[in-house]
Amino acid sequence: MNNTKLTVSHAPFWHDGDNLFKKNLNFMLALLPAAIFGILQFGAPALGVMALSLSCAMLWELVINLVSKKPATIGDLEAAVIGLLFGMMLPAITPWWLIVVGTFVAVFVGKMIFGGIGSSPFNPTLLGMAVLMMSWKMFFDFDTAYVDYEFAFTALAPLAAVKTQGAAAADLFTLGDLFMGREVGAVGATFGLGLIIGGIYLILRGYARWELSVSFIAGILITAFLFHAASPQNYAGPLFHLLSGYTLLGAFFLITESASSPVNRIPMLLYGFLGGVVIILMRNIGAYADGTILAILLVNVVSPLLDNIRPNALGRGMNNA
Amino acid sequence: MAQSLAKEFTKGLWAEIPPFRLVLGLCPTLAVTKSVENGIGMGLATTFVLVFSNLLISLLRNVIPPKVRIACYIVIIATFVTIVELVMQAYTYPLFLTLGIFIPLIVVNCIVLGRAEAFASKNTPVLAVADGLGIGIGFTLSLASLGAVREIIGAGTITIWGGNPVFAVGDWYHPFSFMVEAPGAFVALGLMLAGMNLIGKK
Amino acid sequence: MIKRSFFALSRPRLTYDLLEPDPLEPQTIPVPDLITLFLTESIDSKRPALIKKGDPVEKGQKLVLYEDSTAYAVSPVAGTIKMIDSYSDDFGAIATCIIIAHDPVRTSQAQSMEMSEDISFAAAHLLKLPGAPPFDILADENVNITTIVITGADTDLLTTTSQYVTTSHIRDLEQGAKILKQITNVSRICITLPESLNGNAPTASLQVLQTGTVYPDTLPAMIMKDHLDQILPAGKTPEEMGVCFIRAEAVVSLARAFAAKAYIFEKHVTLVDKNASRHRIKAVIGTPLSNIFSQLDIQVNDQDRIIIGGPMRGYATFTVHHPVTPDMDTVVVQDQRIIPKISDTPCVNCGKCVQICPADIQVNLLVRFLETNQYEEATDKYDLDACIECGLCTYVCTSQIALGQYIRLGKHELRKLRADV
Amino acid sequence: MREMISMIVVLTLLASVSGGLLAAVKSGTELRIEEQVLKFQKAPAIESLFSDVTNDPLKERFTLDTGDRTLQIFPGKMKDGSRAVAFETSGKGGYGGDIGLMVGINVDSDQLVGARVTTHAETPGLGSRAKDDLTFVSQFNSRPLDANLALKADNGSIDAISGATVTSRAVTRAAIQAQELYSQLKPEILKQIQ
Amino acid sequence: MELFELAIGSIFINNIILAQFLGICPFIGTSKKMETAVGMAMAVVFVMVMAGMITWSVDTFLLKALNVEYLRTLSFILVIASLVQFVEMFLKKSIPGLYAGLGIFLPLITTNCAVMGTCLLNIGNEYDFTSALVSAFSYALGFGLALVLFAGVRERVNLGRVPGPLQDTSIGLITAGIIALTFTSFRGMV
Repeated sequence: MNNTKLTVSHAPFWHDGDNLFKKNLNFMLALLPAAIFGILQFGAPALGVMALSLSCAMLWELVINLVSKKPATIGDLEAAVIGLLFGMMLPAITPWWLIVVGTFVAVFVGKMIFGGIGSSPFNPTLLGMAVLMMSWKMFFDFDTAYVDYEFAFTALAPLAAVKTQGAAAADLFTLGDLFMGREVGAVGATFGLGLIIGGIYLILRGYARWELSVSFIAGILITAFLFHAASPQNYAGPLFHLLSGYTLLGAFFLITESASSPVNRIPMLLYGFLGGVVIILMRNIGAYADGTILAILLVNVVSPLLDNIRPNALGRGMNNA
Repeated sequence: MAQSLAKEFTKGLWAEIPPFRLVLGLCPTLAVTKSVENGIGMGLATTFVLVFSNLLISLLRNVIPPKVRIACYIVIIATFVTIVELVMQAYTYPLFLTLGIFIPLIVVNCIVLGRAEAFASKNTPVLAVADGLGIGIGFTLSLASLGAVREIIGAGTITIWGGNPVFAVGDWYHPFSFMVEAPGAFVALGLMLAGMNLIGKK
Repeated sequence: MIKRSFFALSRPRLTYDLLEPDPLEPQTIPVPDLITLFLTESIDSKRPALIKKGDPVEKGQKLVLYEDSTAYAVSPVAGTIKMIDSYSDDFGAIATCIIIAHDPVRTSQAQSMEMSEDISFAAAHLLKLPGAPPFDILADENVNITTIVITGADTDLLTTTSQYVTTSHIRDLEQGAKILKQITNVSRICITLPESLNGNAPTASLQVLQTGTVYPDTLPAMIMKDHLDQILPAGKTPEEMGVCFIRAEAVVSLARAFAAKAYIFEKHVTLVDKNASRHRIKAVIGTPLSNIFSQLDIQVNDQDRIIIGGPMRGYATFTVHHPVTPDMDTVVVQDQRIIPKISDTPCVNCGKCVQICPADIQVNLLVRFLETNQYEEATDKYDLDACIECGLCTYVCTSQIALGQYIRLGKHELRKLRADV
Repeated sequence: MREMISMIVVLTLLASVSGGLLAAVKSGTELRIEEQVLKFQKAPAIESLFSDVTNDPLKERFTLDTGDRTLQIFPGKMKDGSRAVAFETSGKGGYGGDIGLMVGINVDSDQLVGARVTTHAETPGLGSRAKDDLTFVSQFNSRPLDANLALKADNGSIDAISGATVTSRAVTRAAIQAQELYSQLKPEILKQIQ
Repeated sequence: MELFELAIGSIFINNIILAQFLGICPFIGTSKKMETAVGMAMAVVFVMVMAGMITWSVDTFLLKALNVEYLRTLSFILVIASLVQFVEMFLKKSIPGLYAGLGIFLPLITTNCAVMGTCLLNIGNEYDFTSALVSAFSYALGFGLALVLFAGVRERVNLGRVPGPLQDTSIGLITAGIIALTFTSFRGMV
């Protein structure tokens, strides 16, 4: 027993078996209904966009791992989720180089330079999107993206239509159409029903926090309702806002991204609500048609401050009592 | 003497090149580097102020009472800044317009006051001029290189002087205009700083 | 092993194992040939040792290394000292182990003791009774204990030792509590019991605290909060707040030692094997685990993990030669295939740890400070010292970070830092 | 005390030397600065406004006194024979400073020829559209002099640049100022361009 | 209402740090810890409002009256430098509590180009006194807001595993850039 180390490790020795791979796999699973619908609606190009985006994101991460001589981390599927989400936020006829650059920005600037998974204070997918939209706004115009398509419904991007033509344009789209994805938009963001099903699945499985989604949706509905009530001819109704653009994707898959959101209940509720409010402000009085991307990034910035609202730990501050 | 002169001059070009090694003077660095031309213009204006204020402060270093030295430095620097401002207005008007408020703000550029306090007030005029020139040219090079990176990626062109690009990538290139916007300035400088750290380590 | 439930909207609940319906009578392990005893003092070769290799020892003899040592062991058998050696304990602390070759012929004559109803006597002689009673703390004049809590409810999962001892030795327990009261002069003595054990509870002189069945309801800090209306201040021990926790088995052994006027050596242990089936054994303190395993026909391979204490709060050892110690309630053998992976992934901020933490600690931020070795900041801002070490955060961690390990190490480093100042 | 005196003396000397030096540089560059301003700020706007004049408005410029300042007036002779003048006004309240607006007015028909933004320092992408994107300023083209040139939001007739109301408002203020100045100065202008 | 728009615009849309690139040095320098960030933010609000009022008066009643506008840079920097000195002495004597909090930040403000920049912007925009006051106050608020938000994020970033060459200032600048990106959200709101 000469100098034998008897105690080799400490408890706990149990684990609930959850890990990042499972978490991210479930995330992708939850995205599937909307993604498949996108392929059915927009055809092979949509599949191409999502596949290229997913593989590019993983490839970039692998390349960065190799260059920086770190162990490969694509096994946790985080990059795959970033890639898939990124692809789902693009129109079906996005040029390939845009996806290559965008996933690089998302993975490199959004994630790897902060130290990889969990270290980035911003949502990598959204960061990539925001940078791209700032540079190449014209490729995100859904109205021009689908000129070669024939649709059995109004081929106008709902939010852009409302922005340019006023709230009356909202009547072109019935809520049922928006709900069932009968609108043009990003390949993975149009199918409201699928996104809601996926989101509820994630929440029930405990991979997304209901506080974030619910407060986010509440923020959108309440703010949009107030605008609509004040001036129905200028501002579209709350449900229109909820079902159009990236809103639902944001509510269930973007604002719930864990590394950039708070963890306590009250901050989560405030965070989501603030995000919802900012989105509607941007749509109704700001310069953007769909503010989801920047609004969520903006609340990402506020998240560390919100995290200061927290319960006192057991026995904290009683040392001198 | 010649050796130390060369040393004071060259340190500003690499070992203490602002803003990469001396993290000072970030505001003009970020604000004016949309193009190489602006970077060079800003850099030269700053160099002018640096050299002359260093010279004068070094000359007067035994006359200036220590208690009011900062006030004296500020008066001297502000004088040269105003001269630069007027001269640029008279001879390079378009550049003056693009650099705008950042020309009078050379007066609060930490690099200038920092060199005055840390170097010129303790050294002979010749060394002070060498130091000012080195740091100034280093600053100009930094601004020009950052401007080059941002301009070529963000606009697909390189403009050295006079407003007309000397090089353009071509029509096939969709400019990554994020780089010439405000956020891109921060990100580009941050990445270049990281690059310098990487080189410096080796 | 417990797995994450498919639906995980709310936080997971881990429940304690209960004695009923199967109390599981103990199986006695014969006294082995070699006995290993631990001493929490390191060997100093410069000083004259009182004991050395080859010395004969009697059953019940107090073994002390040096003249002024306070640490001691009590030999459970008569025999000869075969070896005295060092081993490294928690966080590299060096301690000593003594191996005694058992002489079965001499063992039968146990040394009789003159029992004195005095706390300093108990601290000097009875510390190593099965259940490891904290008489040293009770004897310390600087510590003012006003309440003693006997833990009849087990503190960790999988184990039922305390419940078994409590229900099967009610009379001894009551007698022990009486002695305890006499020697300590503490008027308030309580006992914790799982809600379901009401029927068999000792009632006469003890205040019963009915504990819940969800982990970590029976941890000292939780007992104080839920039943004694005392919030344990961060960084303080229960003893500093006047509450002393003592195992039910320690109280029982105390009573039996007084009754027999001799030392008691038989320790009850709950053993959970690789198939998760439970055994209860009774073995002499110092019995190597290998003896128990061979007696019960349990195969332990090199890569399997032997956990001493429960799965949430214990520690692991890879050697089967680890002996039964006075405070060892539980041994869990974990098959190598189900040992949870520990990964180097950073925290992804999923918040499950914060959700489940019974002490409301911001574990997600705490771990960032611990990873960067900022222990002072971790304590000042993120309550390192409020942690009650229940292990739940590690249990749920999506990134599979060894949070428990980090926190213990952090507390240890912090103690060192503060001791240096 | 000596220290005190030397402090005051040095500071005073420095300040006066610097003041003198600056005054000298200022007077040396004054004329040239004026030329530069004319060349780079006003000339492009005038050329764009008077695209079909037969004379050189820059050379024929004259100044008028409006009471609180002097105004440079650039006369233009259109190809169709009508006469116009251009002068610059400024609208307060942009984000990055005043907005300079060169307004052209046809003296014979009392109609606006148009307006061009000369100086601004507005948010790139939005406010700067006032200068770069001519659709906004082209709303002033051929408006009668008595038209209400305020923004629609202010009960006028001009559409604001979406998302840049403040900048747009500054531009309309400059235009309205031009209307007022013109009606005040019209007799003198007529006298000058005869 | 116009003043309100001016305030909102100055705080969010034309944020002095994130859109105008003024005051970056103290922004990077004092944002490593939340406490220093809050201290700096308060000091800037304090000095900027006073400097805004004084420089406006100096410019209107002295420089413009005497027609020596070319002395603006010189006189402004002297006003700010002596103001900072004066505030420092005043606080030290009269409000030691506040001085303990702001003291170490005050000297840094002399070379904070946000202060000088705001004063020059006010004059360049030909604001009247009220507008100049509102603009100075809201630019200062915008400075404080950006600084505090940035400090929160930066504390978090510095706890992460940032790769070696990117650590500290480098990643700080990139983070600041992304915050500047998020602030473009407010574009067009007034």
